[in-house]
Amino acid sequence: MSTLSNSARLLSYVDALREGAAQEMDRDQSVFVFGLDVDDHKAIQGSTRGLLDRFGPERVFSTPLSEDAMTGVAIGAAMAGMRPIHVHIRMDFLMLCMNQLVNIAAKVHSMYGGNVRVPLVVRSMIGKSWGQGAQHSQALYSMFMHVPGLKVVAPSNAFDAKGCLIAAIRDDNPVIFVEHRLLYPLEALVPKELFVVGPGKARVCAHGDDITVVAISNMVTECLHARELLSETGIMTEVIDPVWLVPLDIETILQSARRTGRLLVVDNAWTSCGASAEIVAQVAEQAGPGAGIEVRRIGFAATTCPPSPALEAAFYPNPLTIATTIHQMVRPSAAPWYFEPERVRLACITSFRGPF
Amino acid sequence: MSTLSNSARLLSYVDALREGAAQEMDRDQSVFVFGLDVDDHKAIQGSTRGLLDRFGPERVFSTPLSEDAMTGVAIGAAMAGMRPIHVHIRMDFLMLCMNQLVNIAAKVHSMYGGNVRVPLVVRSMIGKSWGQGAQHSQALYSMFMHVPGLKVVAPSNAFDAKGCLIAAIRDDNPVIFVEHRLLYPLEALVPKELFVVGPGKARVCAHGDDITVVAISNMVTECLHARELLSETGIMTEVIDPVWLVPLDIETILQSARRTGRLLVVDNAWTSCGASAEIVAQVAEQAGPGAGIEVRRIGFAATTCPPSPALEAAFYPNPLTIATTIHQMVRPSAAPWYFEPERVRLACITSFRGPF
Amino acid sequence: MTPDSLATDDVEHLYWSIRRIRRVEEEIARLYPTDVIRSPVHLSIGQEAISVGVIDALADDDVIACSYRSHAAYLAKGGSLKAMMAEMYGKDTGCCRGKGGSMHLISTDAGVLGSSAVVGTHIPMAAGYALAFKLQDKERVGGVRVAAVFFGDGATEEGVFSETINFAALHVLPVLFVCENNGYAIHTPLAKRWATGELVERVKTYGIPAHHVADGDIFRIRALTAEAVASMRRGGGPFFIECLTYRWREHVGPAEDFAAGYRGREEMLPWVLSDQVPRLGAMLDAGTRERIDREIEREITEAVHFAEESPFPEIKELLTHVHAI
Amino acid sequence: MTPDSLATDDVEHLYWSIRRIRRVEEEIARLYPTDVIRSPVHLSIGQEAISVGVIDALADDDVIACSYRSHAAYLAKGGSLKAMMAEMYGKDTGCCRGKGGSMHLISTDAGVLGSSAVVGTHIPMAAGYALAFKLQDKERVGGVRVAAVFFGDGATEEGVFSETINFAALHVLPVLFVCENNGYAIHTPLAKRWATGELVERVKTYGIPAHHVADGDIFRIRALTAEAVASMRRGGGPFFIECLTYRWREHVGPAEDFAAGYRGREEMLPWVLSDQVPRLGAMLDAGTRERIDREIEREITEAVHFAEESPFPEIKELLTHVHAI
Ligand SMILES: Cc1ncc(C[n+]2csc(CCOP(=O)(O)OP(=O)(O)O)c2C)c(N)n1
Ligand SMILES: Cc1ncc(C[n+]2csc(CCOP(=O)(O)OP(=O)(O)O)c2C)c(N)n1
Ligand SMILES: [Mg+2]
Ligand SMILES: [Mg+2]
Repeated sequence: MSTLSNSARLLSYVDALREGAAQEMDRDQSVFVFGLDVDDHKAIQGSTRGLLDRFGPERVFSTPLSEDAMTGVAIGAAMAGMRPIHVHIRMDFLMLCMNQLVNIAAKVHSMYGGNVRVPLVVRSMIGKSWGQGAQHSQALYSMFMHVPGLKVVAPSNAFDAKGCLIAAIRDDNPVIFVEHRLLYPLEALVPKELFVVGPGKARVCAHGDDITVVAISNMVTECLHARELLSETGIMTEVIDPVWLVPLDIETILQSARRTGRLLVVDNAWTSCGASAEIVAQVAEQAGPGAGIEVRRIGFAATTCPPSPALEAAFYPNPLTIATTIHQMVRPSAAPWYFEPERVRLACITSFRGPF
Repeated sequence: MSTLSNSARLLSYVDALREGAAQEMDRDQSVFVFGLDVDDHKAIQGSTRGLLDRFGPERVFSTPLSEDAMTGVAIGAAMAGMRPIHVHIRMDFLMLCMNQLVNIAAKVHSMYGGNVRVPLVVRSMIGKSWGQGAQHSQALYSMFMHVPGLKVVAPSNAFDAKGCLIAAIRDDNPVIFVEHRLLYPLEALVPKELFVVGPGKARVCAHGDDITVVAISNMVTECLHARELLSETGIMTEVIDPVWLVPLDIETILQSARRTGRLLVVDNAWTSCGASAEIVAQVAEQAGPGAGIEVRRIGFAATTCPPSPALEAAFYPNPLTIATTIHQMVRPSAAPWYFEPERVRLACITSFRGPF
Repeated sequence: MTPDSLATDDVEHLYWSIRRIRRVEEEIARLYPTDVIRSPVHLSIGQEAISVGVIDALADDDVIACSYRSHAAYLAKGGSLKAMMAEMYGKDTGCCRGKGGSMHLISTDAGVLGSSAVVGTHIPMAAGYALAFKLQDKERVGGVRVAAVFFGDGATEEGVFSETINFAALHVLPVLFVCENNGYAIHTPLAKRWATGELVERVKTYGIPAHHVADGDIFRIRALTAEAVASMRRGGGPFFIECLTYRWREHVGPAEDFAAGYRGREEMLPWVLSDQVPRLGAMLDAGTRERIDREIEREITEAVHFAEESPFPEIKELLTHVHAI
Repeated sequence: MTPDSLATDDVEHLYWSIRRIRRVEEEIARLYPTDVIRSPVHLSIGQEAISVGVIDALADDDVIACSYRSHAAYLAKGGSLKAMMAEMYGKDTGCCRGKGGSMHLISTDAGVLGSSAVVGTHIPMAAGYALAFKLQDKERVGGVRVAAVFFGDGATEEGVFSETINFAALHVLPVLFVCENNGYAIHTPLAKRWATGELVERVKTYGIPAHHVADGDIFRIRALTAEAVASMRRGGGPFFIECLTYRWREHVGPAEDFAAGYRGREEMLPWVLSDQVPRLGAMLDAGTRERIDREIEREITEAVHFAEESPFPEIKELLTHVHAI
């Protein structure tokens, strides 16, 4: 990762989130963390662990089940000079907050002519696997990408989790901070000190000349596995993580896609009007037909997420389906590649075990 | 329009909505209309006028200001065999209904394995002009296009208003029915009898070989004006109205764009992750670089809608900006065309006068 | 409350119903660590008397709506045990064909509307059913069907609860609101969520008859429901019952969680002592009880077997049921 | 209520404030048909005593939040009339620089948080301010600042209202809830929206002191607010006042609407008789009153002139303020 300091050590995504919040709370009295169950022993799967002990119940507290009002409270507190972090254990529950997020948070800076600011972070987690099912598995960030005034970030690794969270907290705008349940245990080298991974810069995670793969959130991991799988074919995949979806660093993607001539966006969400649609559309518009770029999207199957294991597996892109798609795009006339089952199995392993 | 019968006569969009609802209510006892202020003398700008007198307060009633619960009530009633039409005077207010629409209406048929159906119509109107401002002007349909299980339709003329409304009422799925305030007074030939304009068929509103313009909702009118303006340049614009956004008839668009080599999507909404992104992305994916199609999107300015007249005018695409964009795309090396101000003025006239 | 007016048959039925639920969930808990059920389970163990008591006073064609903690109500209402077990296992024979999971049980045959995992969402859904019944059942012999909705203490904090209560009262809807107040939303106690405990008083301000049952007495719950249903059948409006209760296991998952620190085992004790399962059992003679117990065990074994043997849905099922056709 | 303890200065101020609001809105109504104001206006004419009475008991650095019907509260709290008028005209000198319009007045200087056109959205916003004050004002000389929020009867039907009330009571927040119950939401009367009228009783079930003011008496409203504020300054929790009132004009727009049929002019009569503007005026001597009236007219003329003369925002302003930087 770009700005590794000497202090970096292996840290999990969940611990990186926790550390980032704790350090910012230390630095800035106006930061507080609230939301359903942030202060219980499960501590949002560990991501808020220890904050209550350290900062007390005025700055770390659970709330009634009232997501709509709590979002309004967060906005009001932010306008009054605080920097709330409002936490939701599932992104699906943001549907209860839409009125406040879309009609208020996104708009007040603009509609009041710059008179107020909403330095608010809305953390939420995308659920996956173990039969989470229809209402605990959605990744609805494209709805927020649609509305001017919001920022959206979806860190895919522990380093970015910490750096983006700090950047989000310091941002004077409402930031929709998108986490993924399956990323929580994954480790990366993360500096001990405070640092920011600021808006508007994509990360090239792996270089390659044959195809540009833009991967979002958890799909970064999946795409890197797919890249691995493909190494035996000689196909070199460039994997780009946009990190911030709004503002979006389309330049990095465009440059890469111009070079490789192929763009595959692998989203961790439905494709229709999704982040993948936006990225493909921007590239198609800006590169123009002259650039001759082939584009493709994959994401969630266009249906409600089923809990039954076999269906659930088929619902998501995985390293094999991604690798197969890449292979098709790069070598359209070749026979479909046969990936050795044991390697596929290893690439597709996820360690998550329920209930949640 | 395609299926004009002898009975057709000029009818305004608002009266077409009203007539469609009344005829379906006559035909089918399970249809009822409810929502804030459907039964007052303004009757949702006339679109529910007379229904109360004709069908009584059990089938036509206003509600408390409780959009969230009322959406749940509509879903429950629909599951129980009724066919509710839930009306909202502004699309912005659907943000209060997101939990029920996204987490319940879109999902129950699928997550209950086909055991239940939700034949629900959610009518809402996009506001425009007269300083509606930030919270009364949004066109948020792409959010619904993102979620499998919902259908979305945005009729652009009186004929489709009636035909689509009837199709939506008869559909066994939740249909987000998108209206536009400025279309209400516009007239078209509309058959007296019941007819449907069913899901999944786009309408070619005007033929042309130079460029394909896909126009949504009110932008159909604006694009037809733009096409007129351009007639003096000799540019022949094909204007396509998708009518139904989900399911989307991409074939008609693709065929046209392949022929013209140029696709401009003019949306009546923000472009980021919008319907325009989806349409451009699908065309780019499916046509491939070999088709050499140039693509472009225009829509709302990427900011909150301002009420001040000058800013408000600049917020929206209009016949002049559309025509200019088309001209640029078709004749990129020509000098920008000069459109005679009086003709532009006539093309851009809108008759709407407030307060609402 | 003593069940003076109850026939032995009634007690037998109640015992069978509650004991069956208890045993099914214990069996789920036993199976869970083997990973055959890969879906989050929210057990009702300790809370069953509410579902059983309420539903015993409903008619077959009345309906119920539930949260994710729905096993008890689903079974009490007559949902198929086999279809439930198969659903837990993610099988094609499940009540949602493997597309719902533990949190989304449904039985249109038995009048189980469907359970929802987003807290509170099913409350207005029940009111919507009640609205439909009011319109559809004008001429119905026997009166209007009724919708009962079960929800937790936490659900009452969601705005949609207040909205629905007001609407139901305003439109005189035949809907019975049943709050299963187990004192916790996940691990967060009432004290961190409710400004006061005056829920029943609050509901009364909407003009809704509202009752508080503090001791989990199944006969009291049943009697209150019977009163409510009798009134609603004749066109009466909504009715509200808040039942205190206690969740014996963890919020989600099969185990106890008193070691977690957020609550002490002593809280559970009074509820164990007043547990309605042995209470009802003791009202039967030993022979009857044993016969019922045996039947239950056999049914459970069969249901588990059914779930095990059933096929998973085929992959092509992934894209069915997106839209109703 | 008689204002025994009031100094003449206080009455003068109240009269000035209420009369000024009335006259400003009458002027807006007069101008409106000329289309210089191209923004939907929701006039408070007839309801001003609530804003004036409440706000007179607040301190300058207390804050208020309002709905789209916010002209009265904005002016009473000290928002600039010129900036308001310019905003109505869509001018760059408007309080939102032409980006808000009539429904979104704001004055951070005067403690007007901003008005929202989506019903009820500003209620939790006020609670959020109160939460911030509670954290920020621990050591503050003079005690905690207070947030007052004005909303209509319709807004209490939105779930967010109940949610906010519970949260404010639970966290003992210094927020004053003021319901301006004018009996209608647009054209729909209470009878079609409220199951009962027991709003005050309902709020009390949250442990919140709640009062009902049926007669629009500005002194009573002021006194209740003073009591609430005194308690909140010292760390007391929320307070609720429901004030009956009457909207004299149409819901949106400048005209009367008694011909529309949804309400009769006779409903308005008692409110005209108890109108607080002449009542306050009569408490002053004629000379003082006329001086105040003249000042008001001059200020209005100047403000309209200011709005007329001000420039529209430049087109490049369209894309400023998307994100705070
Ligand atoms: C809208 C929403 N917010 C949060 C959650 C996460 N969640 C699941 S269960 C639960 C607690 C619900 O408590 P209660 O209503 O008392 O029901 P209980 O689990 O005690 O039966 C919460 C907060 C959710 N599922 N839905
Ligand atoms: C959430 C929402 N739903 C509907 C509307 C449309 N609407 C605007 S004002 C209004 C009535 C509000 O009534 P009330 O709260 O009593 O305020 P009043 O206008 O009487 O001051 C409605 C329904 C809206 N702006 N926001
Ligand atoms: Mg509970
Ligand atoms: Mg009102």
